[in-house]
Amino acid sequence: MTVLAPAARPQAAAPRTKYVIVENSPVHHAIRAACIAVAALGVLWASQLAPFRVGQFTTVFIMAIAIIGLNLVTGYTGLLSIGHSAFFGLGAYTTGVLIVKLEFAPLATIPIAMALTFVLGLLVGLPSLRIHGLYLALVTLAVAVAFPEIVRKLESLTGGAAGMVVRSRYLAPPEWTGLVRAQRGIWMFWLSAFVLVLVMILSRSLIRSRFGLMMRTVRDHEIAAAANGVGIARTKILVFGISGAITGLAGALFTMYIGALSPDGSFTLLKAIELVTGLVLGGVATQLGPLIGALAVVFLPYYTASFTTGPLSGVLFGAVLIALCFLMPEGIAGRLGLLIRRVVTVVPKDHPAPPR
Amino acid sequence: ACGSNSSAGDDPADAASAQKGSIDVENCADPDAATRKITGTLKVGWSAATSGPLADAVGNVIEGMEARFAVENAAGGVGGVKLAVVVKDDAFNPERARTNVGELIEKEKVDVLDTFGSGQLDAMSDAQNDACVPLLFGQASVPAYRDATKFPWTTEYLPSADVEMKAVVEGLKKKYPQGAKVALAANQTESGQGYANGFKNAIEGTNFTIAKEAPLTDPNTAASALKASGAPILVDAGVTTDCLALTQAIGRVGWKPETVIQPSNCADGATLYAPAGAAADGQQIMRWLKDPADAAFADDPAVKDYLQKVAANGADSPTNTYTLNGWAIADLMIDVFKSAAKAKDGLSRLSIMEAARTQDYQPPMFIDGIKFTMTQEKSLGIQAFQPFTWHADQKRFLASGDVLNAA
Amino acid sequence: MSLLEVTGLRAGYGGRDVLHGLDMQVDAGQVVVVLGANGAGKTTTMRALAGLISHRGDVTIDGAPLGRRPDEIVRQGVSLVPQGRGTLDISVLDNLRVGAAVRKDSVDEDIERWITTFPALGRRANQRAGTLSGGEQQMLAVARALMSRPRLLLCDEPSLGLAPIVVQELFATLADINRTDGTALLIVEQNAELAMDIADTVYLLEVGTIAAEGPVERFREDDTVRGAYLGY
Amino acid sequence: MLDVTDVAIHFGGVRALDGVTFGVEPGQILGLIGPNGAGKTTLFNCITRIYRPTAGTLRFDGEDLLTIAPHRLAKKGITRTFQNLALFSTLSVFENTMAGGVSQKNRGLRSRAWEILERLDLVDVALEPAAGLPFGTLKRVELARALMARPRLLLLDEPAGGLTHSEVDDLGRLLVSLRDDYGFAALLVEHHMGLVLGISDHVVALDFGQKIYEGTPAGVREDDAVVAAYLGRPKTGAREAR
Amino acid sequence: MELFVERLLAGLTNGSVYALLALALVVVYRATGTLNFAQGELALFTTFVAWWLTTLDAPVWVAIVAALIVGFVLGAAIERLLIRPVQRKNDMAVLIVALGLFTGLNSLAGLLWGSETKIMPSPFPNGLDDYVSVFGARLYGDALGVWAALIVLLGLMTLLFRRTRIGLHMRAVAANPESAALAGVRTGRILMVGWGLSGAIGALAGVLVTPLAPEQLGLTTMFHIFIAASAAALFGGLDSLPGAVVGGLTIGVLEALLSGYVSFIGGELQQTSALLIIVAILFIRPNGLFGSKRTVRV
Ligand SMILES: Nc1ncnc2c1ncn2[C@@H]1O[C@H](COP(=O)(O)OP(=O)(O)OP(=O)(O)O)[C@@H](O)[C@H]1O
Ligand SMILES: Nc1ncnc2c1ncn2[C@@H]1O[C@H](COP(=O)(O)OP(=O)(O)OP(=O)(O)O)[C@@H](O)[C@H]1O
Ligand SMILES: [Mg+2]
Ligand SMILES: [Mg+2]
Repeated sequence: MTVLAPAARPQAAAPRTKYVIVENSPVHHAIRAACIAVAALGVLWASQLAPFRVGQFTTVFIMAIAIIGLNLVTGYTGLLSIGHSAFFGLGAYTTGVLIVKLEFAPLATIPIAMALTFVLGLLVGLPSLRIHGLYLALVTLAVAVAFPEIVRKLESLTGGAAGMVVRSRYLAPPEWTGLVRAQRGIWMFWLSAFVLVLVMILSRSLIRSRFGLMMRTVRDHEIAAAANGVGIARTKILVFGISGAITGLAGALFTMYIGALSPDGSFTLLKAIELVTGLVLGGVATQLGPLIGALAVVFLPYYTASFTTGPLSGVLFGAVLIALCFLMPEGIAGRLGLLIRRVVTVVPKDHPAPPR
Repeated sequence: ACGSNSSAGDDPADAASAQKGSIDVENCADPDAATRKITGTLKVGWSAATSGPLADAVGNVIEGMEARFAVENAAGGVGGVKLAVVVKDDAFNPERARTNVGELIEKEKVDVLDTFGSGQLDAMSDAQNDACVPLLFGQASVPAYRDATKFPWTTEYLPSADVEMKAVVEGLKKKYPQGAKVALAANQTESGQGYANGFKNAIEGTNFTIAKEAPLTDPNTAASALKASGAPILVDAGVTTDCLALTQAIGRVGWKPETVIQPSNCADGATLYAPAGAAADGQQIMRWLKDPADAAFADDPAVKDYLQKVAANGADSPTNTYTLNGWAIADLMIDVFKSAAKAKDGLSRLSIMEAARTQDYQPPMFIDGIKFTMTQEKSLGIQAFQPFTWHADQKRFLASGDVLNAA
Repeated sequence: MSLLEVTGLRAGYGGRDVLHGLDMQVDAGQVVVVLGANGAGKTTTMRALAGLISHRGDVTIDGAPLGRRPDEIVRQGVSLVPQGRGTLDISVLDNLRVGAAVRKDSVDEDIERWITTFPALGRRANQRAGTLSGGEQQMLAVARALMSRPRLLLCDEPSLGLAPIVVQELFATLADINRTDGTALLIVEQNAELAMDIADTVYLLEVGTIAAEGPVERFREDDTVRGAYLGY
Repeated sequence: MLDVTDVAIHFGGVRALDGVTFGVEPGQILGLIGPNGAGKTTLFNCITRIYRPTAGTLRFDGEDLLTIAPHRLAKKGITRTFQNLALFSTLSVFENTMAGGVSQKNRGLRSRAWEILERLDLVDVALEPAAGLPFGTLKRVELARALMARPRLLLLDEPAGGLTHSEVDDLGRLLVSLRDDYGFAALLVEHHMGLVLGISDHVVALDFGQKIYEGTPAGVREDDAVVAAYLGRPKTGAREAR
Repeated sequence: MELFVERLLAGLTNGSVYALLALALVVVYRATGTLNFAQGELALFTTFVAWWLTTLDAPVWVAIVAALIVGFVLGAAIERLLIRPVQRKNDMAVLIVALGLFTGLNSLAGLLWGSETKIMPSPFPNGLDDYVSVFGARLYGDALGVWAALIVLLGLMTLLFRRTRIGLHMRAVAANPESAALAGVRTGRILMVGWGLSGAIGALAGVLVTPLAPEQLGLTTMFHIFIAASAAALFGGLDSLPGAVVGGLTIGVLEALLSGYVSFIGGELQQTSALLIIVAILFIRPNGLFGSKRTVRV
């Protein structure tokens, strides 16, 4: 018989992708710069729209920040949370109460709102030491259910069930901006956009840091993560804290934007579900997913409602959600990522032998 | 709605502007627009939940309003200006209401706004006051908006819970001159708490005491607890869905309080009382609207007129309370528009708001002797009620006293 | 006509083919061994034949086209012992009962048979399979596949993780069912020596194609095969 | 370096380990063999604190392992591979390897990861997600990950599973040279006798949770207990290789 | 005493309501390994169907049987058409499909039958006089009926999973659909039957529950019940049938007693406190009271 070819390991199969880009090479930088430019143009364009559209985009940015917070816990660490409405609400109410009761300048409330939501995050993360999976989701659900009830109970502080109105004069742009009170809309737009960019950068560097790697190992395999030196408990608790603080930050901005808080309006379980919906539609564990998801949860119901009236809009909305999951089960950004990765590979600079 | 401690007001600038007695347009985003004469069509923009659990209620209110506007338009409109309604769904979500108010003002260029629910009103009020677009007869009863100095461009339709409860206590005083113990069932939402607090305020200084207060989260538990208090009076500080549930719950624990007071938003006898059978017998309620379904009003000319016209103009449940409310609100609006049209500069947002601030009018569908009253400083709205009692055997309400004025 | 006829089999993952057109045959009662290096596509072949991934090309069982879903294929008499842990996290006995899902007759006798063959399973009869040791799970996977009394048994590295004594036992058992029940075997096995002992034919798979095929004896004599797979 | 003393653990009625005692010297490769279900993996799990033994002590450099939090073991120098793969399936091979180094100082970690990947011939697949790679490759990824923490004691649970004969031989040579270069001790669980007996310095055999043999590799085949419980009697001489 | 018994009975009745729906959740979970977030709205929809039939003068029992059938068919169809194609690709997306169903079914009910509250007649005697006295507290026929239905259902489901072939196959599919298919289990059919069964149980829960529910039959009726039922299912241990029942009853009784006796909690923190107690218990038993521990072996 013929002599067989040496049965060594197969050669690395034909080049997997069409293009290979070396990380931080000029090409890579150029592509990145182009993307940033397009995004910046998009924001500029949005800022020129009618004020209510500007307001809508402000909501999108705020929701995107909230979803980025959720993404850290649910997307990158694999802990399903249906309690992020509570972080959003605590951030919002902290800002509201500080402005109304203690006459804080709105921006000055942000650190306090973040600190409180960070602590709440640590507390919610605590059970994750022992409780896993859907059982942990139940814990977060408890927090979501508890939040409006507690707000109602603390009537003297929060205004109880009647809610709390922060009049617009408290929310005027700070003087240094040179904007006047009537320009509150555009101020909140730029403020939210700015914070969103900051948070996106922050989340990106977090994910790429050693801690981010730990988060992802915890998600993929807890036992193996521990065996490699990842403190599971510490990681989960800290992630919940950071995530809570980011979603709380979104809540603080929300108060500044909307000026009216009510426990049954924006901070119920339904808000938590909205955040999860945004995350999954946008793309779990992706950098752009939260923004895309926020666009979806703000604009989809808006357009389904303007398309038809009454209950039919709800039917339509449900149908669109399902259709999106059919078309893109990985979420929009997830699907985009897959497509891009099929064409392009980004190779780290220190790769000894870059695949062609 | 008491206990709302919104920061509304305490702004010297706002207070000063209202002192002149008329409304100031200098702070408006676009003062010219506020005084520009309205011609052609006057648009009333709604942000309300046309989807979700409240869809039917909201839909009926709007149908009632549209029917009334259609009648007016057929008669030539308000001084030639036709009335139209624009609706945006907010799914009972304040953020959506916030967007809607902007879109209605900027894109739809509405002249007047309206909404359903206090959370949405809260989310809209600042924007709408800044833009100087009147929000008239909002379907809410948040005390903050009663103060014209703080929210000059906002008025509410629903009677304040304080006022209603005052009327309730007036009635109770007649029945129990010595005072009595009261069992209070309170819903945990904004309107439930409003009633509960309103009742507590109203019995201050009287001999009525609250023997037990129980939350309506679970009506059965509430019924057991309240029954144990042994109070002869049960006050339901609830929302529409609580009325029947509480009635059935007390029936099932075998409790028959001497007096049961239901809130005025439980006005629909057929759906909220009749199904409970004997358990609902003798329950009391405060009303301000004539009941088009009831034989007692069969000969009332206003009711006849209403029944004849409302269905003819597209509202498919004429006897529904929400339809009726929508019609009555439209009546009130038309009255406002008519007086505004008589103003020096004619029909404008400003003249509408000024007219609304001095309104004193009884829509035909209000029970005789009950008016909608406004003053420059205070939105009083509905201040009087007539007590009615449910008769289970006849399946209808019968008046059980004269109109009580709580002013 | 062969029991299993494979012509031009292509299959892969996410739009990328791993198998580039395989031709294979297994006759009734025959034992066929597939050899191949790490990553050659052996598991992919088995998964395609068991219906776990979709394939292109013609595959027939007794002349009838191969079913599309795994359970259809089991009904056609083809069972797979998957690579790695293929057990269900229910009790050991329940695993065996589920293995007989396509059968209508009594199964107690078979359960008895495999528990005696693999005493370790008997000792753990009511334990959840998820807590078994790796080797115990592997035995269970083999036993479960046999519970359906297949005409063709596909084994993807059945000896993985088994102690030498059990491996000998296993191959003796496989030879036995082949002999007494006439079950045809298609075995992917790194433990080539033992597998070739009971095999009639060998296929050598390389990067998704058949590099060589022939009777066992020819392969035993090939130096490359000996170096790579037999170790002498 | 590692002292296992009278370690016992049971799950319900199952005595998975029943008073096992032995030690590992620095730089030694100790082969741990035994029939399926003998308790080998369970012993690994006790050492890495996935299970807590019901009795007995485990000491590493004299320090009681049971007082150390499981995730500190990597920093102490104990890492392992898993019998049935416990990789981070959505991460790339490179990231999986990097994850092995989270207990280490950041400096030079990336270049170390590349070095190990080169050494294990994994550079070609470094950017591929772990899910979807062939079984044998993944076994090497586990090894790469375990090496990142500069282990002093490496626990290898059936590293040769799924490899062809020549690949097993390569692996054996690789392990020995890695041990020589990095200077770790290894506890090797493997059913591939050629590998175990070929590279171990010392062998321990377990059966039903008890030690039935401890001694030289050469002695294993002569030991009746081990042969009866584990090796069996090959029918033909040709199978001697296994 | 009377007050205590009244509260206890009220709690038990609410609890059996939660338990019924929790059983439906457990059945889906045991048969398919997923948590059905649309379970509540599915039950709502079928209850609307039953109600609608009663308005067409169908006898209550006929309406209920029809609702069960619709529930089964709907559940099975949803699995086949909406869940399965997505589940194969992404588990997380299933959650969103369920949420889409949640909104869609709710709105569809609103579209077909309006958002006004309906009154669903009870199949059991529930007149004001249809009670027996227990230590002075009244125990009504419809409450007894729900209890009985719960016990019967628990028995039937336990038999199904323990004794029948289809039950065995359901457990196999839930444990690992791929391996089950390799063993020859018709996984597709099992998944459909599992979802269908839970749809039918949900429908039963709906028609029995709504006559007792404070809000009767409205678009929001099932939401709170669903939340409580999922808490109950988890508390009992997601894969345990008796667990779901014990969980449901515990939550019902806790809610009733806490809000009745602990004045600080009052009614305002009723749900919160019940859930917090459950979370505290999960700390001690992280897989629920009766849930089986899933050991991941490495
Ligand atoms: N789920 C998957 N997704 C993507 N690619 C895959 C997947 N499974 C296998 N592959 C690819 O298919 C090729 C063949 O893999 P396969 O598992 O069939 O090899 P094998 O011959 O069984 O190897 P081993 O001896 O390691 O088990 C490999 O290149 C592998 O990367
Ligand atoms: N968590 C557990 N629950 C119940 N039994 C267990 C558990 N872990 C291990 N066992 C039992 O302990 C025994 C030893 O298992 P272990 O995995 O250590 O065996 P092993 O020696 O590694 O075998 P193999 O060579 O097959 O991998 C087995 O019989 C197994 O069933
Ligand atoms: Mg393979
Ligand atoms: Mg093992």
